[in-house]
Amino acid sequence: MTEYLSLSLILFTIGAVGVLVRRNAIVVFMCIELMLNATNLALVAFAHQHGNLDGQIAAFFVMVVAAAEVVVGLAIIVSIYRTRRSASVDDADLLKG
Amino acid sequence: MLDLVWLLVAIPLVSGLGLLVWGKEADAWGHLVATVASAASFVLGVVAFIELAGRDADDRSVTHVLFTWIEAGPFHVDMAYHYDPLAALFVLLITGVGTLIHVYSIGYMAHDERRRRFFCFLNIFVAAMLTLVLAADYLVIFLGWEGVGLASYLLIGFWQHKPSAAAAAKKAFVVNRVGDLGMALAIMLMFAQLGTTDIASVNASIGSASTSVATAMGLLLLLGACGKSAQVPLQSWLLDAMEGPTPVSALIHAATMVTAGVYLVVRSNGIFDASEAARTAVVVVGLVTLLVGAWIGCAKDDIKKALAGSTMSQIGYMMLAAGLGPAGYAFAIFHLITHGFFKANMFLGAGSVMHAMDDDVDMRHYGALRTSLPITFATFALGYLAIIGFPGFSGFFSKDKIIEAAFGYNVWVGLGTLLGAGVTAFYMTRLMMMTFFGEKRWRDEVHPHESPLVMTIPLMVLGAASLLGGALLAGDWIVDWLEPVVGHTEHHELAIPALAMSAIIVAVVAVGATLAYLTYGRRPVADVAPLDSQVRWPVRAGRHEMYGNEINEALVVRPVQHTTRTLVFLDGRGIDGFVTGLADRLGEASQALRKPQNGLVRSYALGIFAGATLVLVALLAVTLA
Amino acid sequence: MSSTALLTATDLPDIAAPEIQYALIGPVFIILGAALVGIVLEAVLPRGKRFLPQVGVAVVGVVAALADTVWVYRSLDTVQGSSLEGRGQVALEGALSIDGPGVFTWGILLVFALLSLGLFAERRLENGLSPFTGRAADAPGSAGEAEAVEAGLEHTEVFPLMLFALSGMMLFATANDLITMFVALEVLSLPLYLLCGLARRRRLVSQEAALKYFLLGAFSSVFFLYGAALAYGFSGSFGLAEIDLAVSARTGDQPLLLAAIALIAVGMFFKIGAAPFHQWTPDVYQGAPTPVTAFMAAGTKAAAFIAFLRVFFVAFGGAQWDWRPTIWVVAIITMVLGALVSIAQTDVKRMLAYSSVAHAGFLLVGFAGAYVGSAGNEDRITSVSSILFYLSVYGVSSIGAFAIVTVVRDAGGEATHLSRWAGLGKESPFLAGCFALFMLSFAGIPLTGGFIGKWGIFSAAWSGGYWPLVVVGVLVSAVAAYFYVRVIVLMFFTDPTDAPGPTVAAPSRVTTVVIAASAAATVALGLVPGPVLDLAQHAGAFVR
Amino acid sequence: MILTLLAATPLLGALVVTCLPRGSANASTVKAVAIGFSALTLALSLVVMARYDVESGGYQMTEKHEWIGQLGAWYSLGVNGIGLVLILLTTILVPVVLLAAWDDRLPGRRSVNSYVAWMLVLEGLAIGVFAATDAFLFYVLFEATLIPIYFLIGSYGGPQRTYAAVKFLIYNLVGGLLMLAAIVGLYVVSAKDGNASYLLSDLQNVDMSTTTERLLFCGFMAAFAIKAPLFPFHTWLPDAAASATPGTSVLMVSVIDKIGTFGMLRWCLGVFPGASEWASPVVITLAVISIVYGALCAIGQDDIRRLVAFTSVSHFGFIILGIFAFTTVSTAGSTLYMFNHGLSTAALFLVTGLMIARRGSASIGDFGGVQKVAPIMSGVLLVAGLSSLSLPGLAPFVSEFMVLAGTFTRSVPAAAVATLGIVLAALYILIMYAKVMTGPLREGLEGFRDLGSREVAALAPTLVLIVGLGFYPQPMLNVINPAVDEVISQVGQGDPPPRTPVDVSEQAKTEEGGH
Repeated sequence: MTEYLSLSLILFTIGAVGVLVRRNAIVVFMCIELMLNATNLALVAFAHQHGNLDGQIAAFFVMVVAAAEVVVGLAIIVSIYRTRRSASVDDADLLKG
Repeated sequence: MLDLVWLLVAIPLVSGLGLLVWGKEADAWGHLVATVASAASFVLGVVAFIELAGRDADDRSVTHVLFTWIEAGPFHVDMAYHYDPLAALFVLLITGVGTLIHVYSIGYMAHDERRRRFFCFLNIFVAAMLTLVLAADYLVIFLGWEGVGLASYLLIGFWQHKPSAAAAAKKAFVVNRVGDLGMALAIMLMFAQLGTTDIASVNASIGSASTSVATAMGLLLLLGACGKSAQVPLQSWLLDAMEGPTPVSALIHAATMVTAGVYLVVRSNGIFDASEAARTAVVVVGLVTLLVGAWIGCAKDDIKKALAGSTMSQIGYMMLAAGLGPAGYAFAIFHLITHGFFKANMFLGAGSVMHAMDDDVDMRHYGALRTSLPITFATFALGYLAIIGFPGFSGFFSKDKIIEAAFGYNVWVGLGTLLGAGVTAFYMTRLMMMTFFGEKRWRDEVHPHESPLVMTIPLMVLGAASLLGGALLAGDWIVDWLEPVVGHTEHHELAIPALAMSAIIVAVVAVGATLAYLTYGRRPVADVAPLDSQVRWPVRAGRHEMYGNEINEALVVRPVQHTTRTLVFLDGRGIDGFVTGLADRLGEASQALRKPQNGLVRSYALGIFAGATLVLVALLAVTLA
Repeated sequence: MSSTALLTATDLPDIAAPEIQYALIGPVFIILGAALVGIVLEAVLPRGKRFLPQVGVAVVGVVAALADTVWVYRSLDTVQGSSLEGRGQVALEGALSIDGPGVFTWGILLVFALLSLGLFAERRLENGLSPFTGRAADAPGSAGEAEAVEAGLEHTEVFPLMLFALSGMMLFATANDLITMFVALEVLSLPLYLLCGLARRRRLVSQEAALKYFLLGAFSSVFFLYGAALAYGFSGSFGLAEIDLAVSARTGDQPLLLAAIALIAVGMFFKIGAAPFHQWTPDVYQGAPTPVTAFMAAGTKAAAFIAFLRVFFVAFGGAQWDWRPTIWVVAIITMVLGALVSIAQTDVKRMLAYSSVAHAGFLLVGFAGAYVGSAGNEDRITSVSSILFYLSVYGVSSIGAFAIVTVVRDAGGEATHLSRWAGLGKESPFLAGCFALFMLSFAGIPLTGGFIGKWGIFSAAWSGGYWPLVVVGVLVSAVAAYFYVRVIVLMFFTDPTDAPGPTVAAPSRVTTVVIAASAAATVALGLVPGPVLDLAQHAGAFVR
Repeated sequence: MILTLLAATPLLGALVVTCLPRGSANASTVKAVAIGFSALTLALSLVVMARYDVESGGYQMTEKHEWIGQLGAWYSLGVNGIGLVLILLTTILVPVVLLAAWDDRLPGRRSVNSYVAWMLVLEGLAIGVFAATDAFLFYVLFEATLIPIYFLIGSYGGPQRTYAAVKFLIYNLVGGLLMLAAIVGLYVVSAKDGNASYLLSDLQNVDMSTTTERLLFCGFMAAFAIKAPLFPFHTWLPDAAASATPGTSVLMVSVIDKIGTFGMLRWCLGVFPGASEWASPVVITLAVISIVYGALCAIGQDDIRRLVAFTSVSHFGFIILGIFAFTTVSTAGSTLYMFNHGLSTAALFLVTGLMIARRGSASIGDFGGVQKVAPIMSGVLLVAGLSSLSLPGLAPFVSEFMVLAGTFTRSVPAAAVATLGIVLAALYILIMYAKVMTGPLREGLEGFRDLGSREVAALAPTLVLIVGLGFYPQPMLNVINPAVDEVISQVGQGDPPPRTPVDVSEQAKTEEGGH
């Protein structure tokens, strides 16, 4: 049990660190997906621990949401890429102060 | 009639304010109205006096409430007058001398374009001074007290275009305010201690309060009296006040207003009777002022300032007498009245001389005026003889009594007054010699001529009064007259007979006069004053008014200026600087806090991540704590 | 989806059809329906003819939903709560809680949406075109973009998108379990991400805003989700009521609970824009098309705050002594930071964004008080009712302020730099007067709604025993007032520096109505707040 | 109803004035209409004064309607003697100010419509503040008065107007917001046991712990001390006064700042008597510092308007001193002082304002010898100045002396130091007068115009009242006394009895004086 949770936590942290250190918007986005999946792992593990299905069902919801997020996210990233010819998040710093 | 005493105040007040508001149309006749108003007051005063005198001795007092001035909680002040023998004498002095000076001013101010206003102010002064002496409540006295101060301010600074006049007026008012501070505190003390500020009640019941209260009250009143009467240490304004037109100097700064301090002490006899310490303080102040004033009078070449020094000195006599308690009250008032006559006389005479000399006040430019100005000379001489105490003249009687009483009180004080008498003779003789005798030292284009009748008639009347004023003492009349007010006078038995005492005084006076004659009558007088460095220190000190201004400057004026500048600076930089500094700091903090907002998504994400960690830690910390 | 029995393969239960209280959830359905109709319209109508029907559908939908919301609110049943009575019931198998605060929030969300729709539909300012880009696929400055402008192309999808976001907000405000809440959060966020990138002018920053909002929004919602997972791990359920039982019983693993609280709080803090999770706010508010900013500022904050309150008061109410100090601290940081940084801003939209951060801080003050009322003293202002009122006032004033931003323009579009606003008072006293009014309301000056709002949250905080927080709050208000006042100075007391002052473009009647209505509401809420305050107060407690 | 009518009349006037056509051609009409409305308000206030029954005292002409039920806020109005006096002051000064402001030159292309409209708005709000008997209503109106002044300074003032306006607003807002915290606390305290209510009558009976009472008191006091202004919270006033038009300064200092001292009387003493007593040593100390400090700073000013502002700091010190001495004498004195100071400062600000407008400079150094060319102006300045230095016979003397006498019975040192103020007052007024009016005429002042008849007409009422009330303040005191007695008994303090009281019967016997 603890192992699953630990793995989930590690994945989550990896994802989070990835968001913080990677520059490419796509990779950043993938890291967020990784964090979502880490959550899914935790949900499923907890579902098993509590012996009910709520966690598993929730995981399905999360997957659907993640898919929707991909659609929207990629649209935004692509349109920015078309404009700037760059997918680096560090280039988008017009708004500051 | 005694119910109508308020008219005494109302007539000059209405006349003064009315003329002021009336405007330019009144320029032609305003001075006449003002003079008539003053004269009307005098007539009323005489009628009232006669009626009062016609009453029994223990019925000579009328208190009349006009209306309630202030009432709140336990604080109750009536606008009321109290007409009694003391007030009656003052009324006569004020309105009598006042009217004469009004008349005199018609001539003296004839060519001043603002003459109407001058008469307005004179009227207002008369009204305020009458308020002061008729008041039945200390707060009403205070009303008159500051009222005369205002009139004095307006009249000293009448020639406002002269910066020196404006400065002198300001100084007079401010120094008087210091005295008023004492008076105000005294009134507050009365209210706090006795629950009333009614003069009669306060003086009647002060005995039941502790002596220290009476002492405090007496000292505070004395401070007020010092301010108004130019007694040390608040003397410095009087000499500067000579910037005002000469009739003003005569009326306000010689005959009436400056004696208000003496009036206050005599009027508050209950308080001073209850405190030995306060009386002693009055005596000391009087004695010191007496000598200082005389000293200054010896050294001044400005005829008005010499007379002003003399005024200080003479008021010192009165103050000293008042400080002697029941033994001296009546004599203080007696001297006050005779002084009112002869000093007004001499000031007006000096005005006449100045009139002749194109407003030059330097006695070194005079000399030998007795022939050019015979009437002025004659009347001035009467005043002169009166002030030095020439036997038979009014001053002889009044000063004599004070010196006697002083000896009865304390030998040293007596000696001081005696010395004062000698010095008085010296400086007055000096003044006479320099002005009317000796060589002509006139400046070019000065052609002295006698003043018109409208000016000389008042001189004659006052000269006669200077001569005859001593009659008031006939049969101890004034002592008996004032007894209902100040109480019974005990007779001090002196170690030597009164006649011998008088002889000694006359001798001292003779010595003083002779010395002056030898110095200024026999020898030529330089028409330019020797420089400070050429004269000995007593003269230098006298010329500098005993360094009173310098002392004030060092002890009060400069510290206040310094404090003011410091405070203004601190207010801007310190208090306001703190506030604006706070605002600036906020602005800086704002700029600094903008830095993390660098536009980079990853750093924002880091913020979220770090924030999440912090929230987690905080929650754990709270739970564990 | 609460299920307690252990399920095995051989013991399949009868699966009962879920009970759906259509009547209660009507407003949400209406909005969702209108959004779907909008999509259908996109499919069936030719490009040039879509605009008016889309606006019509959206407006009708919102108005109908609003009417239904009123009806729902009136028909809520009274439920006796532990301390204060509530109104409403749990619906949709426990997924939603249709209660007083929730329905009240629906009401204000719909009003905000209606007002924002006015700005969405404004076509006069851009020479007959909507404020959204004609063809989002074209790169800014490209030939395609010019061509699209030439052809008068418009993205009419913004209306369904906005309705979807609105439905997400409504669900968010009433979600009664964490998964519904998560889904609602995404439903409200995803359309907004898109809308942010659709500005007609300054498309580069608009896209950048979309990217930032999207990445950070996704990032933060993962935190929320992980928190939800941990809460599930702690209690065995996503339902707020069930979590509450577990929390109150103090059975489970305490660190797990604390972690759940922390992570859920992070997601919520992000949405309401509390420091230090606020950094997206200024960038996104500035970059997004102003109508979207207006809608987002008013709507998201309201929905997120109510959801936040619901989770913490219902699910974690038993642990309030653990989380209140944290809220306390975050409230102070947020207020101070928002107010301070505003001072140095030179862009109106950015300044309003920081001001919204400061307002999040003020709202958190009321939250930290966590005063839920006491029996027998029903009339006393609670945290929930004060926050509801504050949100109403803030939302209306915000929309009004942003509406004015859309109107003050120069050749390059909206003139958002503050220096361009100098002398606006002379140029257009009405607009400047309204803007000044909104600023005064934000500053909490009496006779405006903002004042009553401030009063409410401060009294809730004080009732909760946090008077020092109130003192900090008022002092920060003074700092905040400084920059609001500065705008007034600029508009009324300063003469324009460079020769051409700001041009106030003549807006269509819609925008004018929006501005006037917002201003009227701001004043009305200040003068006679009674009715709205009464509604907020009678919303009662959350129903679990 | 009459109080609502009284407050609404100027507001209506403001509305009418705003609707009148703008432009210089219509300026005279606009001003005349504004003056008409303010005169109507004055007439109404005289009706209120006449209808007020002095014998029964207390709050009269009360109105009470529920306003915001949830908050316990009532639209509740009523006047007692204190409120009445201040309402009268307001209604007297507004027409005076409007008349005196006839020739004010407004900067830029600002319209006179909004200028006079803001003034009328201010009048209406001020009347509301003085009549409010509900803490919430009071607070709302109190804060609302900031806005008209803010615009009056910021739009129509001198070169530094923006800075001054913002400083004024923020300063007062800080105080106001601290008071808001206390208002909120008051609600919590009053809601704790039963129904929340902001009514003064209810608040006076609310139980609160000592600590709470003190905290709430501090909140109220912060606002009032800044408003009044009390040292060291005064630095906004000189800046504001130096930048505002004379009319604005008058309304600000003579009327609106009075809300501070009025608030102390009605709310601090009325609702938090215990805490007021607890704080009185500190407040009295600050008040005494204000008196001396304000006066010393006034002496050192070169800008005439700043000088007048600092004199007000000093005078407000007296007012606050009297209030916190808790004697009927000093408190009645303070109340009367509020009225008298209003008149005297109005006269001073208006006449110096006219001087400054003519010279185009507010620096004392730019004047000299004006008396010669403008004797009437000089006379008016002198009377106004003398009233400011509390010359007996002019109205402020009575009130100042009552404050001092009352304080003396409570605290001799405080009264003694405060009395120093009378010397310093002579200095700041007379030095200024001497520099400006006396001496040789300064170059560039040859064409200096004396007061015109309209200006004299504007100033005359204040001067007449200053002189009249100096000799016969009793009409005001009769109104004030019952209200003050009520406040003082609320605080649970009375006048300390004289140590050695004089028996009245004895007084009659000893009429003759002597021993």
